[in-house]
Amino acid sequence: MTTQSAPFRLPAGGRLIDRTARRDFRFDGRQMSGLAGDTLASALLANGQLMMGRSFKYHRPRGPVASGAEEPNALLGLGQGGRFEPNQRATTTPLVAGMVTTSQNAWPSLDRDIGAVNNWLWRFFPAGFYYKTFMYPRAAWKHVFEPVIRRAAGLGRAPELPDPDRYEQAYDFADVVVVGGGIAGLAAAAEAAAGGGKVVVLEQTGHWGGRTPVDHADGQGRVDAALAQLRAMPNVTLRRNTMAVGLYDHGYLLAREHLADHDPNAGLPRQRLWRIRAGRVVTATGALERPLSFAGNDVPGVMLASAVRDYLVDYGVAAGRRVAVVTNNDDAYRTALAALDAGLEVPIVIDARPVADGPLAQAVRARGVRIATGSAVAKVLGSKAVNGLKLCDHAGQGDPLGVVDCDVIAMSGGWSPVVHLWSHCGGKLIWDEARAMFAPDPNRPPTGADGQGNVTVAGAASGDLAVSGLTGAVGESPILPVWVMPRNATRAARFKMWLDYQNDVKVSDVELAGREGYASVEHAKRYTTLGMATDQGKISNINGLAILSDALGQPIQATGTTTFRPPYTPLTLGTIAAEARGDVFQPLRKTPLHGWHERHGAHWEPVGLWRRPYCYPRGTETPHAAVAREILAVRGGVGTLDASTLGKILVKGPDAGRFLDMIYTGMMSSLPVGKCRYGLVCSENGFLVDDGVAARLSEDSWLVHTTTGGADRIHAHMEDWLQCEWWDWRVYTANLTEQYAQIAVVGPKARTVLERLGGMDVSAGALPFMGWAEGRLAGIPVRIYRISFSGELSFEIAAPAGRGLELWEAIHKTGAEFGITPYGTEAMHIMRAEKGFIMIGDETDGTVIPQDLGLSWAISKKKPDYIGKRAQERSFMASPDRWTLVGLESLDGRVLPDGAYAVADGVNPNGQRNTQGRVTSTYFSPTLNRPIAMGLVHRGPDRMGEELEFPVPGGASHRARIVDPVFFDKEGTKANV
Amino acid sequence: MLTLTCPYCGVAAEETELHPGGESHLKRFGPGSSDTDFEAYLFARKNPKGVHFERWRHLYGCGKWFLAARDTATLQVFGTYRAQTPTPPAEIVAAIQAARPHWQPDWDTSPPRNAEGDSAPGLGDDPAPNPTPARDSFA
Amino acid sequence: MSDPRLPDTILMTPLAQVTEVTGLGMVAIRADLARAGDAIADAAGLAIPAPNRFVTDGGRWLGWMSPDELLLILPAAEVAPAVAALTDALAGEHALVADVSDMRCVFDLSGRKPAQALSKLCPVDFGALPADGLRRTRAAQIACAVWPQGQGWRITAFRSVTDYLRGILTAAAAPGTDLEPR
Amino acid sequence: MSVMTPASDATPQHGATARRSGRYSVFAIVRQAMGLHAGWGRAWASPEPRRRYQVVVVGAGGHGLATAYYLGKNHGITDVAVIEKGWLGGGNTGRNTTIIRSNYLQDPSAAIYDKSLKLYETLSQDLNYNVMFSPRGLIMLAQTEHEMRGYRRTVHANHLQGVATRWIDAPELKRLVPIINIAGPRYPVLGGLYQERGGTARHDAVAWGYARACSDMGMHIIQNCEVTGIDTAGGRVRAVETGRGRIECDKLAIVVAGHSSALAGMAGFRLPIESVALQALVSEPIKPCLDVVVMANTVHGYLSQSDKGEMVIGGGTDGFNNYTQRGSWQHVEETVRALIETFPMLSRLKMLRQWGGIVDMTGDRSPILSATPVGNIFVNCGWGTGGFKAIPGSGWAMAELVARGTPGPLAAAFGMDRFAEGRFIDESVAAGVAH
Repeated sequence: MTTQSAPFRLPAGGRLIDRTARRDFRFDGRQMSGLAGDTLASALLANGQLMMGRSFKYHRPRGPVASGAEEPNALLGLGQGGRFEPNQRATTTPLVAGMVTTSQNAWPSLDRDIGAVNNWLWRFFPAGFYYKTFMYPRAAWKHVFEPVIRRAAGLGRAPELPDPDRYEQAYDFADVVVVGGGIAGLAAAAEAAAGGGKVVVLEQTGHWGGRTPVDHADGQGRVDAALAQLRAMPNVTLRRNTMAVGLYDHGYLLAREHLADHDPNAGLPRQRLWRIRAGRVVTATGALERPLSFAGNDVPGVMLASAVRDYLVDYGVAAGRRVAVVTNNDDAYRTALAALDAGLEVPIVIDARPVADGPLAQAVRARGVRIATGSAVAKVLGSKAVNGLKLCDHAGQGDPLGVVDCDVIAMSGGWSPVVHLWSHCGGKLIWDEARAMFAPDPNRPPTGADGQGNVTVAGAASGDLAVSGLTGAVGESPILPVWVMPRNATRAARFKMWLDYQNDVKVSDVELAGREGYASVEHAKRYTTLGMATDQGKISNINGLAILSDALGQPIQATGTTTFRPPYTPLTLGTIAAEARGDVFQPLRKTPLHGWHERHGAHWEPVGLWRRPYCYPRGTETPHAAVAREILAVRGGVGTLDASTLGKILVKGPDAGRFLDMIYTGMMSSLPVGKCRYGLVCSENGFLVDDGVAARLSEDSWLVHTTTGGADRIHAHMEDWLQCEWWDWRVYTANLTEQYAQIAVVGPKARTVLERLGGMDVSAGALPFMGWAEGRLAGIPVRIYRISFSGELSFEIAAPAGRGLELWEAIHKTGAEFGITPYGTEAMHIMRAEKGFIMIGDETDGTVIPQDLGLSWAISKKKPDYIGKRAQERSFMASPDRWTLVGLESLDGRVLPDGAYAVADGVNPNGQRNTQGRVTSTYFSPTLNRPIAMGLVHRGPDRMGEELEFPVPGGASHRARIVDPVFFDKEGTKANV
Repeated sequence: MLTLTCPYCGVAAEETELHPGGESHLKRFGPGSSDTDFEAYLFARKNPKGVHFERWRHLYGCGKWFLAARDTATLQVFGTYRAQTPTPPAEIVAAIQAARPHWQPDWDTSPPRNAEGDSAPGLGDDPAPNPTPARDSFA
Repeated sequence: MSDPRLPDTILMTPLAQVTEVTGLGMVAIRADLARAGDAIADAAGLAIPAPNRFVTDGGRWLGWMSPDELLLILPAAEVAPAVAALTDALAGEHALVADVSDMRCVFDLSGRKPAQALSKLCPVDFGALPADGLRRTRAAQIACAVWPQGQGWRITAFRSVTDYLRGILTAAAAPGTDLEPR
Repeated sequence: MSVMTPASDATPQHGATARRSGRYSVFAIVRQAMGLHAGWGRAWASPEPRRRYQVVVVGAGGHGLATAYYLGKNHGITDVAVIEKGWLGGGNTGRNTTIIRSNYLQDPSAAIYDKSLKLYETLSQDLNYNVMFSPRGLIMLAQTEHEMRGYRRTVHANHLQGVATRWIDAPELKRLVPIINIAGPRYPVLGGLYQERGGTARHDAVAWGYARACSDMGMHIIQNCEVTGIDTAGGRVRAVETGRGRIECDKLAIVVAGHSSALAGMAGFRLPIESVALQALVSEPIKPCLDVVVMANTVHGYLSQSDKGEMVIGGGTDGFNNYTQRGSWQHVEETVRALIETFPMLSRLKMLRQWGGIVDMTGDRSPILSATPVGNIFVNCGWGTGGFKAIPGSGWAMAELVARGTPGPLAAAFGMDRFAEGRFIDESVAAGVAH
């Protein structure tokens, strides 16, 4: 294997790299070589790869403009297979040996991209042009224009495979969280920690100190001293590679820690999401440098002055050999000095200010560099790389005064404090005219649960770029705000001045938005897409809103900023989901018999978080056939159902009867001890929400059963009313759902099986229908309820959950000679439908009241009140015109379609076909060997024998006759034996 | 992600441990009440942008319902108190007014009548409410 | 990352051993603790714990679950007599005593850093929990209760989510996932 | 379309005014390109408010602007001001996930949403503004037996309502959505409810297009104009007090999702509404991989890919009253894990931005289009999490209500009186929500 040399790696320097540790990687199929400590961007630059991508809209050549999280251009596809990840920011991705990277949004190649044809048509693609065209003919948008636009947009390619990596989350609690491990953050942490509280410092990169070691000769020493002080404090946690993602209500701070990003061999989770509850947050997030808006400011090789400096100092990488500096402030002179120190040429410093006499400028001048004050860049020469620039007067329109030969242009338009976290949760900003920046307004901070400010700002993030008192910075001359360069640039030039590099938004676009009345900063952003790219406008927003303000003739404060939204930099979705994948995506609730069902081939049905057997197919049997077999086995012999998921709530106390009379529509207080009664639960809104059987256990205690989905819901409903309305009633509830395994033994042979099991008298005399008894079956303590949801002789047996499997297996062993058959939810559904029993969720849908279901018998007429009673007195609910439960008999032997509607004559005023009923449950009954169905029909019970028509899409209508909903054993003789 | 302190167990619970329950201090209207009263009880909500009294349940904790006074625009929490409280207690009112000097209660704040207790809002129309609400039953 | 070596505090062994505990008896008690506390204490053989605390004598454990609810954990064999004793002691009192031995799962976390594993799942500042502190909370997507047990921690949740709880605890304790800065 | 004559006391006809912002077309762009686009006029005017209008619409979101537009277009009423406390389209119109569908179960819902969908189909041409309506199709996944039965019922209902939807089985669904994980593991996809005419549109453009059309009809759109009071006398509205002075009106339409209760309070009545935050997020843009809108109700999340390439993801609502318009966190976690379970390839995409919008929730989660206890005040609110798709139909029906004083067939079922009557329009029954 051969590797290219790294022609742009300087012979010396690079405080973050290890020159002894080579790291090979690939870019667009080419083998390259970097060093440990490199970022992908520094490694690519070292290899002379300046061009790293294409822009979103015009597919213009793009190189890195920054060196950190604000980078809009250098986005790569990273990794392969399941670990492929699009839009990876090269400037913040540490180089790992063996990385495979690809450029994006270019075809067939980065160098020759067909899409760049858009670039030649720029004149026809101003901001928002798509709102003004592509409208005719109407179908063309869907079939022609949109597909073309979609293909052209989108940056990186979509991942295709599941992600093999793991992610995790963790909670933390701190009195103070300092965001930013620069010199200001370290100082703020020391100050906060002196008070003794728990302090956590988060630094997004792998290195402490921020810009200080780059920008100040004694910087590293100061940082080391500050770190030493903090490391000696037991109440301080210093966490690197951890980016504060966003700040949420009540001091909830999210942060992402890289654990083994891009290093699948580490055997660790890739990233960890911290959820930190912070008493106070200090944002020491520093500031970001702004570009200058001059024509051609997007050509690869035009970079932020600080980035040029970073690559030199941190990585020993030169982006070029001749570095022209363009600035409106003193800081950029540090880049000139760094370039000179690195042995590069600095042909010129172009300073828009009329005078440049600060110490930094003097130092540069002293080294023989030409400083052109009051000057500007008229135009950048070159397309895929900088070949030079045309110089002009800043005060003019851009008439060139000469050409400067250079291959890098280091620009600085001043600095913007990083105010994202401050703003996420409501902190306000003020425009500082003198320093030309939006800075946090200390009088309007984000507030916490106590209403007090819970965020403070330190260092450059507050607008104090010199971090006064800490860095010992040399004095700097004031900045001259420059939003367009030169000041009176021509209209044509403004079409070449990029604000948002990734989304191709130019000065002319923002001006057009203002002119067309998209005057709110949010309108302008959305109309032009300024700041909506993956960098979220970190370097473009301030320039953009300054241009907009200028176009509108209003001060920048009046324009304001767009809203800052989390996350600060894009956050991997896998990190958000973290552990909740695969087996633990959601809790899977399992009954004590779950394993048995699994071993016996259960075909599962999700019911809430439970998984219940739908049926138990044997061999190659279809589920449909299995269900029929199960039903016939039950009706003809005996079957078992795992009913453990049913809710079981103990309600106890002197007022328990009175309370249950309010919860249920029927009378529960009059239920004799030892008996069971069916009950209905309504919401206060009148709708039927649950049903089940209550058993009176003693004078003051009832055990009520709910539906599977109702267990937690009805328990919560009870506690709500007890605690918030009838708090003086003496009632305790306990949700004992999971204490018991509950097994229904059903069928004509059920009693025989239990008798063979032995231990209890289960005769009709000892344990009559709707009675219950306690005892031991097969030596296992049980409570048996004589209740039936199938119309068969039925015993529901509750045993301690820990002995449920033992009981189930004993029943099956004993019942084997009778062909005992486990049955699932579908057989249960069908058997109850054969009996005309309603099912919550089938006959009810949240709009149905008990009166609709022929259940008036379960509503006490004697009671003055129950929850839902008042609601049911409302005119629409009390109307005789409601749809009411009936049986439906198919006229042609076909099973009625589930959910089909019965039509009535005519159409309603909206042109919809009038309807008069619908199918709520429909099955082929194996017992009766014919279709059965139930439905809700307008005045249904009054219309027995009438025929209804159920049209279906694309087929012949079904017809059915209104009949009694009880299809099987109308007299109820089978259950009550 | 709110944090509210449960007044029963004293735990400062985060939102994911809690279950919100809407406006508090509703007076229940049952059978015999007018359509207007019933509709108002069940549906018409104050929904203010500002000080709001609301119900929360410490679902993943002690299971108790409690009440909170909270600003819906700033999310400031003025205090939490037990659900068995007919109207917001004086200290909650004071905490609100310390932060919102112009805010005034919209309920009758005159001292409660020392009568049979049948006027206690929240008890509704149920027959024979207990004259001494068992608020002290929670240790 | 740029520094491939993990700090010495971080080891490639699990943060905690996750062990399911079976065979415990549990009794739920609901009553007015102010009024019936002495009777309960006598019957349970343990003092009534302060809110969010538990008391234990090594054999039995009594935890404060809510202002009117206690949980008694004891050897399974002692459940029936304990239920009877409590029921007797609370006769005439408005109270609820129920054998709930079968409705929960219990796991012990022991080993290097069990609290760190819990810190990945529960929104709780475990460092601030006293040695006899009991916290009912959430572990990822389920309800649970957690308290110090021996040198480690004990966690209980509903029986139906035993496998889920085991799964998330094991993942949270994965080797090399120490929470220390690296 | 029925065009009503303006009321006799109305100001002179404004409706015939020609487009003041110039007609948009590819030819206009080419023409303007020669002059470097210096010649484009304002999309909408920015007038000072007059003392009086026939109709004042409060709220320049999609619904308010559409109300004004159809007042002019269908009823000839152009003496209209639309007043907005912030920037037009800045509420939920600018914060939603842009889904358009009409596969509703209940007749009144299907009627108004399908009217809306039909209006969307020609909206770009009607407004001469490309709202990028993209009928790419919409699928609601069925992942439980219960959900499957609910959607089959919806297909039947839609058939009789004239709304074309159909049930598709899992293999067909997989063909339409190649990135989906049909097999589960937790909730295998059993099939889906497919509406081919459903899709998305560019949300901002809908507001802008209506604003431009209203402005071209001579209506006034007045931004940065907060209503501070409503003046009524004799049980009828007289004027609104605003930050820019008092504005008199014959009729007042309140169309301010998220702040409906506050405006109702100013007029002296209460609404059955609570304001809660709805969460949404987008990923970074990637090349096209999802050509359909997918809604997964069992696991709670929905997803589409914008023309820019971003995955647009809708999540849940916070359960408490909230006016902050900020994103919260736990629902984002729920939504993202649900969608990664359903679309495993999403795991390595990155969330670019999250936000919250304040939505109105009514007692039955269906909207209110209604007269109010105060004469000549009408409300349009309560669209909950589904307002964007309703904009044209809602505006159409609201304009009819305001112009005539009584609801037409589209609005008839959505009166406020339904809560007192117990006549709910509950769509959650179709959404697979377990009861």
